[in-house]
Amino acid sequence: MDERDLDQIERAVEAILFASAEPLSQRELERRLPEGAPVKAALEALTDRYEMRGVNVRKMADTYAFRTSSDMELYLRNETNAERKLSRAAIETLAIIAYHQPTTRGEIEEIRGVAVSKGTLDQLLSLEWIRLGKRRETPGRPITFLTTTHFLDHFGLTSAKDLPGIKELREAGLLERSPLDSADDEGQNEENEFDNLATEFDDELIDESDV
Amino acid sequence: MDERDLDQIERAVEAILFASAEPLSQRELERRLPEGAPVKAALEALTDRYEMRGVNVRKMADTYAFRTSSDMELYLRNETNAERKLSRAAIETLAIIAYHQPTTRGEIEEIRGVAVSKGTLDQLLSLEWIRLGKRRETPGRPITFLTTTHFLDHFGLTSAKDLPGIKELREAGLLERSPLDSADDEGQNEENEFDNLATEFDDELIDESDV
Amino acid sequence: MSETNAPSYALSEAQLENPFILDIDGYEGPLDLLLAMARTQKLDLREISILELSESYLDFVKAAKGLRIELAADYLVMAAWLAFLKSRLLLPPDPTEEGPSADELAAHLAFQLERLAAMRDAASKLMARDRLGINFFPKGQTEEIENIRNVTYTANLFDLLTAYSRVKTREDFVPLHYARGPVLAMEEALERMRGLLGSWHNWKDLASFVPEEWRDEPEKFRSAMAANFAAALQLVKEGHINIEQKETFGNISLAQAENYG
Repeated sequence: MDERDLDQIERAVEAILFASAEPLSQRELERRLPEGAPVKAALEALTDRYEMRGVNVRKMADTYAFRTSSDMELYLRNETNAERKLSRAAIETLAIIAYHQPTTRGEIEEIRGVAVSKGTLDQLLSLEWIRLGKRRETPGRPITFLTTTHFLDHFGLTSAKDLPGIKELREAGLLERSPLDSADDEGQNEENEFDNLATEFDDELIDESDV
Repeated sequence: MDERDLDQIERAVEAILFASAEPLSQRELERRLPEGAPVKAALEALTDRYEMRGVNVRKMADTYAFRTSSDMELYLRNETNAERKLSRAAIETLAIIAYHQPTTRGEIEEIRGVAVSKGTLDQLLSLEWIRLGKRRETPGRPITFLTTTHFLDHFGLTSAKDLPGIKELREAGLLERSPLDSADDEGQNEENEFDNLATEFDDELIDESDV
Repeated sequence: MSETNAPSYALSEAQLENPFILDIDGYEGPLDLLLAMARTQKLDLREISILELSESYLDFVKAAKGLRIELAADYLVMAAWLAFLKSRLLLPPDPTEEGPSADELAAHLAFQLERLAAMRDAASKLMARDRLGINFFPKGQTEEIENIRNVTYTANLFDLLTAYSRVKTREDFVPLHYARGPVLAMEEALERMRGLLGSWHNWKDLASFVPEEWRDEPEKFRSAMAANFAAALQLVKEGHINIEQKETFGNISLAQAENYG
């Protein structure tokens, strides 16, 4: 590879990444550069070059973007966006999707033990932190949810494998489905059964309180 | 001045300029940094550091901002090329202009027998194959159209006078290729076609007499 | 799972009086409430007693009932399920019964609680990370990255010439159009004849209706005759005139119908 060539492509990648607010993939970069340009090598060189600077090249999934270095936070308070407060339900739902992806609404409800309101998923979708995946080939063919590159970008993650504590959770078996989890398997029947149980129990309680 | 101090302030200025939505003055930078921070020196160091990069620190009036280097402009444009055949209306309009120039929209419509859409003329103008000529000193003072040098280049002509005449076109067999003329050797078809023409024309006459 | 004499977890008088305890709005469903109870029972979720937990939950629900606090259905569903589990845990296992054993059900509940706790923990770790727009930032001012779609329109000299010859060929037919021009349209003749209605009463030759300017050339005359004849037929059909031809190829005469007017 020509030394000067790489230098020029590195400068070009630098310019393109600098200009863009959105992370760009290697493929997108390649499309903007002469065919056969050493984009991967340029990205690596650039990442190294900026490692100790006030801005760094961050990798999110297969995309790259310049972001200010984390230790610069104190100088950047002025830039902080008014943050939309996320509900506890939204945060937990996001975490469940992140750690269990691809996962279904039924599984999220199973884990949280409570129905997921439509607003919660809508909020996460509109933040572009989650996206819809393929339908799962189980009864009812439920849609799955996945996190996005935006999610990785927002939380400063390179990939979903870097999620905090994910390795330990996996080793503890907490990311696996238990055979007794009922989500997506027998939704309708189960509900009826529980409804009946609840009614019975209600009657029982009323009897007791009457005594 | 402490070497490490300058380095840290340079990184901070780098991050602040990067994250800022608008160019910042030295004074504004100073306001965001610890008192007495060597902002001027940091700006100079930063300007030098980025001088040969894909992005530069540019000074505008008394403000500073990162801007992509001017020679990087071509990489910030993503061009995709597609070839498309010129529409029949466009090529006919172009041909009429070429043979009859300078000619007006009214004349083109008279020759083609249908209205010429503005889009067609706009397209030819944007291709730089035709240009606007003088207005004709007739009622309405219509603008005239001419072909351009670009047109000659594209079609490999030395001058518009080089365009073959009708006689030559006929001799070259081009006129015979016309669908309307193709029936010369097939009597029956010819008649039918003529009948259709006559009917069309009749309709036209009736329309006119209605007016 | 057989600690039948374990100290029962019950809400104290003070707790019952404290509205916070029964403020189920603070809980994200029954599993969340169970998790909160388990936490007060043991720090390590793997050591909690499901039986004890079930009793606590049932006490809680009973207390809520006593205070006439309406509980959401899912809390009651959980209470029903825990009452069922509790009875199964207390009875010796029935070998003929199918499905998961009481111990398996209890273990699953413990797993659910641990998993929920783990996800809670993960969520707070996630939110504690440096975040874009809060702790680190994208480029504040982005430059236009243009996407330009260049469509090159192609045409060669051949296209140009065929197009022109196509146009010119069409033009060549124009004289042909005019050759067909001197045709008196039936509509025109009809209109003219209508204008004459009421102005003549006796039989009149069809030829006399042909306008002056259509008489000179035989071709034009023929056309005008045909148009007038067609117009006359239309007027007959409408009942305005009568038409008569005494012999084959003889003259055709028109007379206004008697009832006209």
